[in-house]
Parts: sequence; C-alpha cells; structure tokens
Amino acid sequence: MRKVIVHPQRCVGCMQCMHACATAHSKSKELFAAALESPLPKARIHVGVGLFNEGFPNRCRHCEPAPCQLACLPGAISRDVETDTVLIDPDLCINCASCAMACPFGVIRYHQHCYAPPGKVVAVKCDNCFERQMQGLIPACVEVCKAHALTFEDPSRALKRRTDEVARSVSPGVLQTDLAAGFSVLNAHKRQQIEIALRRSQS
Amino acid sequence: NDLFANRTMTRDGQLLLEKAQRDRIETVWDRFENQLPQCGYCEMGLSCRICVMGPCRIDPFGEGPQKGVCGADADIIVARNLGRMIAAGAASHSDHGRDLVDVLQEVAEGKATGYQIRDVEKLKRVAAEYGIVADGKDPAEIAGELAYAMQEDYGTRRKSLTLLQRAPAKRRAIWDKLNITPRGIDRETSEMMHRTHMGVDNNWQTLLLHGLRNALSDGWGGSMIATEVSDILFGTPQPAATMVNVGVLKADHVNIIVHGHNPVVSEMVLHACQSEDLLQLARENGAAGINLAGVCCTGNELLMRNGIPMAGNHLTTELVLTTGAVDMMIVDYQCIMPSLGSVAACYHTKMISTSDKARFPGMQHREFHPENAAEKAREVVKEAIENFADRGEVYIPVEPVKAIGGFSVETIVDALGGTPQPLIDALKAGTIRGAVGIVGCNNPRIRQDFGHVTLTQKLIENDILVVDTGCAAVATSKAGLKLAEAAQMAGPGLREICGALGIPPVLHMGSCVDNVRILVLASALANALGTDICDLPIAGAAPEWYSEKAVAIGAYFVASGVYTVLGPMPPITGSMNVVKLLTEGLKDEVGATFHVEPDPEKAALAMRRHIEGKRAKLGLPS
Amino acid sequence: NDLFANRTMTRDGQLLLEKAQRDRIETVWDRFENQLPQCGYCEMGLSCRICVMGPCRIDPFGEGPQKGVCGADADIIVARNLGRMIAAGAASHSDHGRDLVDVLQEVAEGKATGYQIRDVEKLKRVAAEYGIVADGKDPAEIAGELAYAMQEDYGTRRKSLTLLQRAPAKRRAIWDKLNITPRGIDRETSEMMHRTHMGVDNNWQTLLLHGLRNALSDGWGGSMIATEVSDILFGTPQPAATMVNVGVLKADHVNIIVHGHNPVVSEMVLHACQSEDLLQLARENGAAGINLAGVCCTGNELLMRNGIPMAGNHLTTELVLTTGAVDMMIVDYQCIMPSLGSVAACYHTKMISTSDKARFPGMQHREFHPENAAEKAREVVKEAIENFADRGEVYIPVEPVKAIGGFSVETIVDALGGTPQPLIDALKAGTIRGAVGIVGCNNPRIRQDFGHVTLTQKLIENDILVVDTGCAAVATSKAGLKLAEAAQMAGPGLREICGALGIPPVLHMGSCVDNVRILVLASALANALGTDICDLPIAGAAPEWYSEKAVAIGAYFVASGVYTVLGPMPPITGSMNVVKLLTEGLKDEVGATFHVEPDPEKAALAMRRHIEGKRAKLGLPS
Ligand code: SF4
Ligand code: SF4
Ligand code: FES
Ligand code: FES
Ligand SMILES: [Fe+2]
Ligand SMILES: [Fe+2]
Repeated sequence: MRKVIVHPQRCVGCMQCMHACATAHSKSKELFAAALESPLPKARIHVGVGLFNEGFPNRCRHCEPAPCQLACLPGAISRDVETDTVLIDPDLCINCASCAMACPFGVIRYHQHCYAPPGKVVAVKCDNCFERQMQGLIPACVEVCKAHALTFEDPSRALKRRTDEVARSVSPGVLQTDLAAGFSVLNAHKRQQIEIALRRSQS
Repeated sequence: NDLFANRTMTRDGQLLLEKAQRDRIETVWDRFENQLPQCGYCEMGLSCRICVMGPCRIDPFGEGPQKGVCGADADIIVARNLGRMIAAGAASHSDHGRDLVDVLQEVAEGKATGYQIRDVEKLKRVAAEYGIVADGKDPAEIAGELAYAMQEDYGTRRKSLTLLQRAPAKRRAIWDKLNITPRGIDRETSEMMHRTHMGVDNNWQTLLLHGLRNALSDGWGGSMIATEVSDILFGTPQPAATMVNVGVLKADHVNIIVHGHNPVVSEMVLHACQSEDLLQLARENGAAGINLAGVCCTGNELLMRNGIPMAGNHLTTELVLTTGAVDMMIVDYQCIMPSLGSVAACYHTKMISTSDKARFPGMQHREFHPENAAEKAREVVKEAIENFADRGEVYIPVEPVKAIGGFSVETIVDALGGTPQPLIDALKAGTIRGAVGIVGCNNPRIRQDFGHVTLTQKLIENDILVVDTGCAAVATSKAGLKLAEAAQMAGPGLREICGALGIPPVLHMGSCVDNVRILVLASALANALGTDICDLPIAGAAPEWYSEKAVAIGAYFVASGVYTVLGPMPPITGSMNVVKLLTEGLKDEVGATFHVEPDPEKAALAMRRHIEGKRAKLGLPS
Repeated sequence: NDLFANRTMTRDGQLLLEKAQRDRIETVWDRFENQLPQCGYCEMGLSCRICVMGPCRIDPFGEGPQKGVCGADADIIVARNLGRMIAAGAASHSDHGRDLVDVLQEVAEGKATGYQIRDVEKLKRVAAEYGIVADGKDPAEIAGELAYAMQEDYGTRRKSLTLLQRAPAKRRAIWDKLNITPRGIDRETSEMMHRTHMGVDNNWQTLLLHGLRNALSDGWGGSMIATEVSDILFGTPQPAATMVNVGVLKADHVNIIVHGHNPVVSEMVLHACQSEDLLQLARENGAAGINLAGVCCTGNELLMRNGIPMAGNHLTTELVLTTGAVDMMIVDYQCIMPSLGSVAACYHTKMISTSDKARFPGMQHREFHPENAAEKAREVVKEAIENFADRGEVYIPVEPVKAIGGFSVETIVDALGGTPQPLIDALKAGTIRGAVGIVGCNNPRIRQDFGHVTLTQKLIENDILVVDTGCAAVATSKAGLKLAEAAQMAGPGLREICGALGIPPVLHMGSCVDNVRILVLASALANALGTDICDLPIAGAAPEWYSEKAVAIGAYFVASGVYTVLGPMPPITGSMNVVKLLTEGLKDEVGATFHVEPDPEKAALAMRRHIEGKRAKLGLPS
C-alpha cells in the first residue's frame, strides 16, 4: 500500500503543502475561490521551524494503534483500512480535545470546516486526502511538493532507497556528497548565523 | 532577557524590546519569526514569477522540475532575479539623485525658496567636471547649467556617464573592455528590466555583467550625483561632535524624528526647528525646546552636515516610537517599515509622510515639494509642538553616547593637511595596514549591530582604518567607536595616527548614497599611486545588509575593484555557477569578488588576509 | 489524440506535437505540467522577495503570517509585485523603441548602411508633431532632429511625453487630474522600481496609479515611438496577401525563420534573402530558393510591411523546429523560449542570436549592430543555405492558410476613403456595433488559439469589427478569419461593410508594440466624435496573454479608457482590494476597468454588453 512518506532533509520550507492542503479541503478545491470561502479552509499539515530555521513538514502519522483514537470517548475516530487512514467523524466529535492531548505530534486542530455541520467546531487533522484518493489522485501535499520532501509510495520502496543512500555514503573511498550543494551552502550559512548568537549567549 | 539580548546587542534596544513587549507592540523581529521557515525556493533564488506561464520553481535536489515553463534553468532564473534586485537598488538611489537635481534646477530658477547654494566652491568644482565654464557666471546660472548637464546623465544620449572620469584610467579600460561602461542612469535599469523579461537575455553570465553595468550607473551616476548635489545645496560635511542612541530624545523637549533618505525634506525640517518663533511656541507649550533627531540615512545626512543626533538605525526605527517620547516622526522614502504607523498608533506620536512617491498605512500625508517645503516644514513642526501636550508616559532608558561625524573626502584630505599623501605614506610604511568601508543596514537574521561592531573592532585592532556609512555608521557610533578616545581600541599604528590627527579610528562618511565618497577616496588613492582600485589594500563589507540598494552598492563596489564581504546570503545559492562567478570568477574580470561570511570575526580575518595580500603585491612591508 | 487536441486547436500544432513525442522533444506544455500545481503564494501575488529580511509570504487562509517582516500586508505585496510586472513590460517595449531611435539617428548620420528612410511623408508628419520644421531640410537632417527629440522623451526633463497630444483632450485632463501623465519613458520605470523598494510606497492605491503612469509611458511613449520609427525606417504597412501556419515552410527551399520582436534585424535578413547572389547560391546548393518566414512579432513586422508568411505564434515556436525543415532560426529578443536551442539540437537547425542584450543556451551569437547588420545578415543567410544540405527527414504536415495583413491606421483610413467618417457613420447607424482590439500571446493554461479564435468569431458574428496584433493576429490568421471571404462568418452589418470595402472582418494591425495603432485609431474616433476614448463602443481583450509586456499593454489600454478583458488571471487574487480596484474602482478614475474571464464565449458576452452600454450612453440605435 502506498503511503505518504516524509523526507525531512529535503524540506525547503516553502509551505506549499499547507496551501495545497487547505485548498484540497475546501468546498471549491480551487485556490482563488478557496481563499474567499467561509469558513476559511485550513491546512492539516503544518511546517514547523527547526533549531536552524530549517523547515519540517509535520503531518499526522496515522499511528497504529492511534493514541487519539484510544482517547476518543464518543468513538468519532476510526481507521479506514483500505487507505490506512485515521479519520475523524465531524458529526460524532464533541470537541473535547482529548485526542489533541493524546497526540504525540500535535497535529490535531479545532475549527469549523466545510464538511462539518455548519457552525460546529470539531477536531480536524490529515485525512490522507481520502476524497482525492477515491478519485485516483494522490494526496495534495505530495503533488505540490516539487522538492520531494513528501512522497506517496510503498514504504518498503522508500526504505530501500534510504538504505541504499546510507550504504553508498559509507562505501570505501567515496566522499560524502551533498544532496544539493547550494541548499547545503544556504543551510550551513543559516546554521552559522544561529551559532554565532548561541556562542555569545554561552560566553 | 536572553531573547532580547539575542535580538540586539544595544542596551537601548534591549530595554525598549522589553517595553514593546509590555506595550504589546509587534516588532520586526516578531514578524521575522512568524515568517520562519522562509520559502527555500525564494531564498535560493529558484522561484520565478516573471510571467504567467509560471510561477515556476526549480527543485534543488534534481528530481523535480529543473526548468521553468519557458525552459529557463536554475542559472538563468537566479541571475534574472539577482539582476532585478540590482535594478531596483540602482533605481532607488538614482531616483533620489534625480530629486536633488530637480531641486538644484529650481534653485537656479529661483523657485525653490528655502533652498540655496551652500557650497559655491563645490558647485564650481563639479560644474567644471561637467565641462561648464563658471567664469563670470553667478552661482544660480552655474547651478542651472549643472542641473541640465546632470539630467543628460539620466537620459539616453550619453555613451558614458560624466563622473566616470573620476575613476582610474585602468579601471575605465576594464569597464570598456567588458562593455559595462554605464551610459544613461535610467537606461541601464530599463535595460535590466528588459533583459530579464521572458525570452530576452537567457545567459546568466551576460545577465550578471549587465548587473554590474546597472550597479555602476548607480555608484558613478545616480548616487554620486545625489551626494554631490546634496553637498552643493546643503554644504559639504565637516567633522562635528554629536550624540547617538535613543538617549538623544529629551523628556522635556518636543522630540521630532526624521526618517528616510533624502535631505530635501529633513533640511527644511531642521530650519523650521531652529526658527525663533517656533522655539518660542514650543516654550509656550511647556517644552524646553525642540529636539530634532534622526534615524536611518536622512538622519545621517543631517548628522554629517549639522551634527544633529541620531536616535538609531534600521532595526531601532520601531523601538524609538515605544519610548512614547516622540511627538512626531517625519518620513520621506526608502527603508521606512510600513509597520511604523501601527506602532505609533499605540502612542501619541504623529506620523507624517512627505514624498509624492511614498505613502504608508497610518500616516498623515503632507506632500513636500521644493516650492513649498520650507512652509510645509513649519506647518508640521508646529503640529509636533502642539502634540507635545498629548504625551503619555515617557521612557528614555539610556544616556546618549558621544560621536564625531562629518568626514567627507574633502575634510579627510583637509585633516591630512590638504593631500592624501600622509595617508598613502602611512599605508606604505605599514603603520596603517589598509582601509575598509563598512556599509549597510540591520537585518533581523543578525543580532543588531553585532556584525558591524565586531567587524570594526577586529579591523581597527589590526591597524586597519575603517570608514563607514548608513546604519553601519550608526552602529559603531552607538558602540562608542566614533570618538577620538576610541583610538585606544586600535592597534598601535592606527592609534598613533588617529592621535596625531585627532580623529577617531572609524570615520563616519555619511548616508548610503554617500558610499560614493568611498569610491572617490579609493580613486584618489589609486590615482595618487598610479594604480587601479583593485590593487589597493582596501576592502568593503556589508555585515548586516538587507535591501536591494545594498545589492546594487555591493555590485558597484566589486565592479569598481573593491573586494566586498557580505554578512547575509543573497538569494543565489540555487545556482552554484552564479555563486562561483560572484565569489571567484569576477576576479579575472574586474579584479575583485564578493565573499559571503556571516561570522564577523571570520570576515575580519578574510579581509585582513586580502589586505595583506594586496600589500605584498604592491611590495609594501608585511 | 485527445491530449494534443486539448493542448492546441491548431491542426499543425497537433500533428507536430505527435512528431515531437516521437522525436522525444520536451515542449512547453510538458514543462508546464511538470510545474503543476504551481506555488499558490506566487500565483496569488502573495510572496515577496524584495529584500533579504524576507522572502515573505502571506497566508491567504488567515492562519499564518498576515504581514511581511517589514510589515507589508497582502495589499501592499500584491500591488508591489504587479507594479514590477508593469515596469518590466514597459521597459521591454521602450528599450525596443530606443533601439529603433538609435538606428534612426545612425541613418541620419549616414552610419547605418543598409537602412534608409522609407516613408519620408511619415517622417515629416511625426517630426511636425515634435515641433520640428521640415521645410528645406533633407530627410536625413529631419531624421536626426527627430531622433534627438525622441531621445528627449526617454530623458528626465519633460513634464509630459510628446505623443500624448494625440490623445483626446478629455483623456489628457483625466491623466493630469490623477497626476499620472507620464514624463520620461525610462523615468517612470525607474520610479516604479524605486517605489517598490522596501520602505518606499506602501499604499496599494498610489502604487497601482503609478503602474498606470508607467504603462502610459509605454503606450504613448516607448511603444508608440517604436511603431512610428519602424514605419519611417521600413515603410508604413499596406494591406497585402500572405500565408500562415507551419505549412508555409517549403520542403525544397532553404527555410529561414525569424523570431523575436525588433525589425532592425529581420528587415536586414529579408534583404539578404532577396539578394540575387544568395538566391543563386541557394540554387547551387540544390534548393529551389530561399523561403523566409516569421514567428512571433518580428514575423508580424515583416508580414505587415512585406507580406512575409508566418509559421506560427508563441506556442508554435518550438514545434516549428520539429518539422526538421528549418535550416536556420534567427532570433532577436523578447518571448524567445530558452528551450529553443535544445529543441534545435535534435535536428540540423542552426540557431543564431543577434542582439547584444539577448543570448540563449545552444545558440550561436552573431551580434548585429546598425553599422554591420546588412553584412551580418548576408553572412548568416549564407550559412543557412550551406546548412540546407544537412537536412534530415522533413515533415511539413499541413497546407498553409491564406490571410491578409498590413492594416496600419493610415491604410484603414485610406480604405475608408481618406477619413474615418464611414466607420463612424457605420457605428452610428449600428451596422457595426463597435470595435474590439484583441492582443497578446498564447499560454499553456489555455488551448492554443482557442481563446483568440472563439472570442473573435463571437464578436464578428455580432457585427463587431475586430482588429488584432501579435500572437492573437496569427491565431485568427491560422483560423482563416483574415480573408475577405471570412466576412461570411460575420453578422449582416459587418459582412456588408467588409464586402463593400473588400476587407476581412478581422484586421491585422501588427506586432505587440503596434497596439499603439489601436490607441491612435481610438483617439482619432474619439476626436472625430468630440468625446473621450472611454465613451466609445470599443473594448480590448488579451484572451491568452502570458507576459509582463501584456500586463503593461493591458494597463495602458485601461488607463487610456479601454475596457479590457483578460483570459489568464494576473497574480493579484491575494488582495481583493487590488482585484476590486482593477475590476471596478478604476471606472471612477479612468472610465474603464479590467475584467478577467477565461471563457472566451463569456468574454464575448461581457464585451457585447459593454459595447451596447456605451452605444446607449451615446444615444446610438440599439
Ligand atoms: S519566465 Fe519562465 S521560469 Fe519565469 S515564470 Fe515565466 S515560464 Fe516560469
Ligand atoms: S520587502 Fe517586506 S515583505 Fe518583501 S521580502 Fe522584504 S520584509 Fe518581506
Ligand atoms: S513563495 Fe512561491 S516559490 Fe517561494
Ligand atoms: S509571445 Fe507572442 S507576443 Fe510575445
Ligand atoms: Fe540608507
Ligand atoms: Fe509580441
């Protein structure tokens, strides 16, 4: 089964996944129109900022077993086996925030949205673009991520790729190569800027 | 507070950041943190919005798109984006210069009442460079002819800008050979915008070369005209004592801050602040007087010519308002954060915008023109006085620091006894190892002033004379480096010379357009030595730059032969070809390169190495 | 093939897309799909890279940042980005105009051998508008004075551009009132770059107003000068028959394609192609002759004046190479995809770049200058002939379509019997309901030519005369709408008039800079009716635009009072304030607005409604 895999080392922090996610979970599914809807659609993937100002796309892991599901008293949270997706039923949700407290990754938000009963604030999180997948589309965040920090593939393939990458990096006589020279230069630069500040506060 | 200490090294800044937090004021640092992480495509110069087949972006990891819809690759996209930054920077300085030439013309026509020719000698000197015969003409007539001739530099007929003749012959030969001798000032900007249109220049090398040409049209064109005409109209700067940091505000005075870049407005405000009847009015309103202070470059312009105090630099512009002590801030243009109006709204401060080309949210617009500026200035100063009564609590947390400003090339040469020879002798002898120009702004990526001050300290410790401008100059002033006593912090050679001449080891040369004073000084040295600028033991740095103007300045420094070290990274890392050309390849073309180094200590090392290398090549003692 | 039919409505395009697929050629459509989905921030105009405190972006969904680091909000960011698009568009046209003025000057000085004054009458007419007395002067002398006067329009001294006097008095009064009368051509571009620098104009309304001023400096300045000088140097267009689409290539001829915008190069290439010795050489090399064809606007320039056939428009420029029949493509500047070199590399086609300001990957650079252009042209044509022998397989899948081109304002008025009165009478009587100018390019977002052709058909069916330029004009030519017989597809009124005058219902008015011919025609109508342009039953459309030049054109159309419908959405939806001002608010300011409508049928309806509304207001029969 194909799943969304996160490759954090490739996140360039463009936040286009957030944009695409909000649009994919809007009524109109169109960027321009979505920005005019009420309630405003919101992203279900969030790009955080790391210690060195690098991006990290934080996304529901659809854990198994899912702590949020276990914490949900009214049974609003269930698992779709076909897509291996933890889903929240907006009709059953009582907005108690138990799931958010249980979630180790902080991916659950509370707001209105266009599939929930009008005016009702409910728990909202990534649904693996369930609707798009039914239409044969891949999740919106993956589609928009041109840096391939998010991919939609069989986890075993991604793991194999990663394993090979690591293996190649320790091959005898091989110099460590950058993922992308310019990106490394930029990141090293940013890191240095932050370290200069740290160096001062330690001294 | 560690957070605040990380944001700024200045004591006034730290205390006012606390005040801002108490007053729930959002500052530029808050907005910066809100924007993190920033878009990596944009940061690397890899996104293009030049046409609506796009927007396009290139995947730096090589798997996603490697070309825009039109077919442009990373090199082209990065070079086009950088080219447009230079165009905007050059256009900004040059449009500023244009406004001064317009005033000069109106003064000649007798229309700009309130303005006058303050430095007739300089007028004649510059007019002579433009081939204008001054004999038997009165200053107004010369001024009219000079304005007309300078306007021709803005036009499209010249094959080469007039003031280029100040550059060493070897330098001009390089520009001619590379075909980057700038022609019309506006023309080079227009051509850059044209070249970067879809389907025009798709060669990253020629794009970057035109970037240098465009930048030269600023450095030896628009900016140089701006400085020269400012000197003619408002007087050539002379060293004078002044004060800096937020402590220059006075609790018992009407405090007026000028902010922006163009002295055309601030000089008139100064006159109004000094007029007896308005001072009287201030006293009638319970104030001890009127206290005019500056921030940013319009402040530097006043500091240089009139010893007006400076309340702060770029990142202080919001904080100064949180003192509650500013009765009015008057802005013209450039580097004025659009957030200022909403900061001022939390206090009694009146915000006044003055330029026909720059308005801001939450400001009252009073348009200044050469014909009405004197009168408008009186009008707004009167309002500021009336606003004094509406002050709430005032918090001026520090005492000001003393500083000396006002080092034009003319006065530096004067201080040296009328010729640059003593400086050359000191360089030759090795008493002074070299000279460095430090310029540019603040940037929330870098602890405020830390880059400027650390770099300056490391250089003077090693007997390198520092000249600075703009927000860099304010930073070192705040740090106390612009005092004759600061010579104590210099190495033995520099200390000795500063002592002998009675000057600080760090010379304030003015505003951002005044970077051309550095070019003129470097040219004078090169000419005296019969060599080219790139052979001198000098360097440039912009440790905390943020603006497109700074990109243009950096580019004209490098194109003029000055090795230049940048603190923040420009958006070019998407193309290692562009990075290599700018940091290595340009050496073969113009004899100088950029270097990017966020750590000011390492930057100082790199500059020292560069300077010692140049000394060795000149055969000077090591 | 459905995919290809969705990409283009043209038969030649579809067949060549299949060929491209077989040959594994990547096309602009492939790259477009690779870029999808595009960055939403950039598409909405919500990302800012103006300084390196940024890059910043505003979250349109309200959760993330609502301000850039400097404090700029969505309105400011969108307006600044749009302003820079206008600046780039205006600069491109105007720099093109400058190059023509330079040729005019060199012709006057006798330096530009190969060029001459072809339309002395027009030279005198335009010179008179510039206040130049022609009596007793020879054409070269007049040309020299005219070039000098036009250069002054590029300078900074004028308060208003010379050719603005062609606009109706009411229109000029509006511009004066709004303070958007353009001054120097380059000046307005520089000022836009200045205003959009960090901390300058932070008022979205005044930014957009300056955008209009900048655009007017193109429409009534740079572009108008480009068209007038082109007519003077190369002849004012006359109606003539020609052929269009890829079928204009000839299997047994040496095929040379010119691509770009400036006739300075292509006219010289044409002369070379017609020279007897080179024709002889072609025959010696086994070819039946030399076949010169155009794409894009430099093609339109040749078509208008010399009846040279057109192989295609913007999205055909890659495909035409896949025929394998092009022995050489010669490019100057603008809209030339940087991908072309790599497409040509798969065939024998030689690619030649000619402009000092435009180079491309995979092209050989032969720099044309006015002094050497005639000779350089012969040189490259000779190479093209030699390349004929290296041809591989050739695939020219269609027969060409006939078309008539060459409708300058002068010849339209001639066709009407010397005055625009018959046109005015027909408009008044309602035989013709109105007139529409359709302009602009192709864009892979829109099925190639579908927007242009559908809109045109719907309009002429409803008795609306269409004039078009640029890639739009090529689209309707390919669709067979530029034939006298096409009058059959028009409504009864328009059909009758076309029949009487022997003209097609869709008139080809030239290249993109020639959009000014539409302005001149509209002004003539407004002047004849004693009214303003915005009161006329006319409209403009750019159904498939893609470029910054198109943004400038749209803006000068609207600022001149022409209601203008865009197909693709400009990057402005991030600010509903900006959207509303452009699509509604401008009506109160300049009497016209933009309208965005991707569906050409709906666009036709909107335009008909607009035109009927204007008719009603003028009291014309409904
Ligand atoms: S110019 Fe090229 S890279 Fe830039 S937006 Fe247009 S198609 Fe994309
Ligand atoms: S100008 Fe303002 S919004 Fe734009 S990048 Fe700079 S800080 Fe961000
Ligand atoms: S914000 Fe669109 S690519 Fe950076
Ligand atoms: S693409 Fe046709 S006009 Fe530019
Ligand atoms: Fe400055
Ligand atoms: Fe065109």
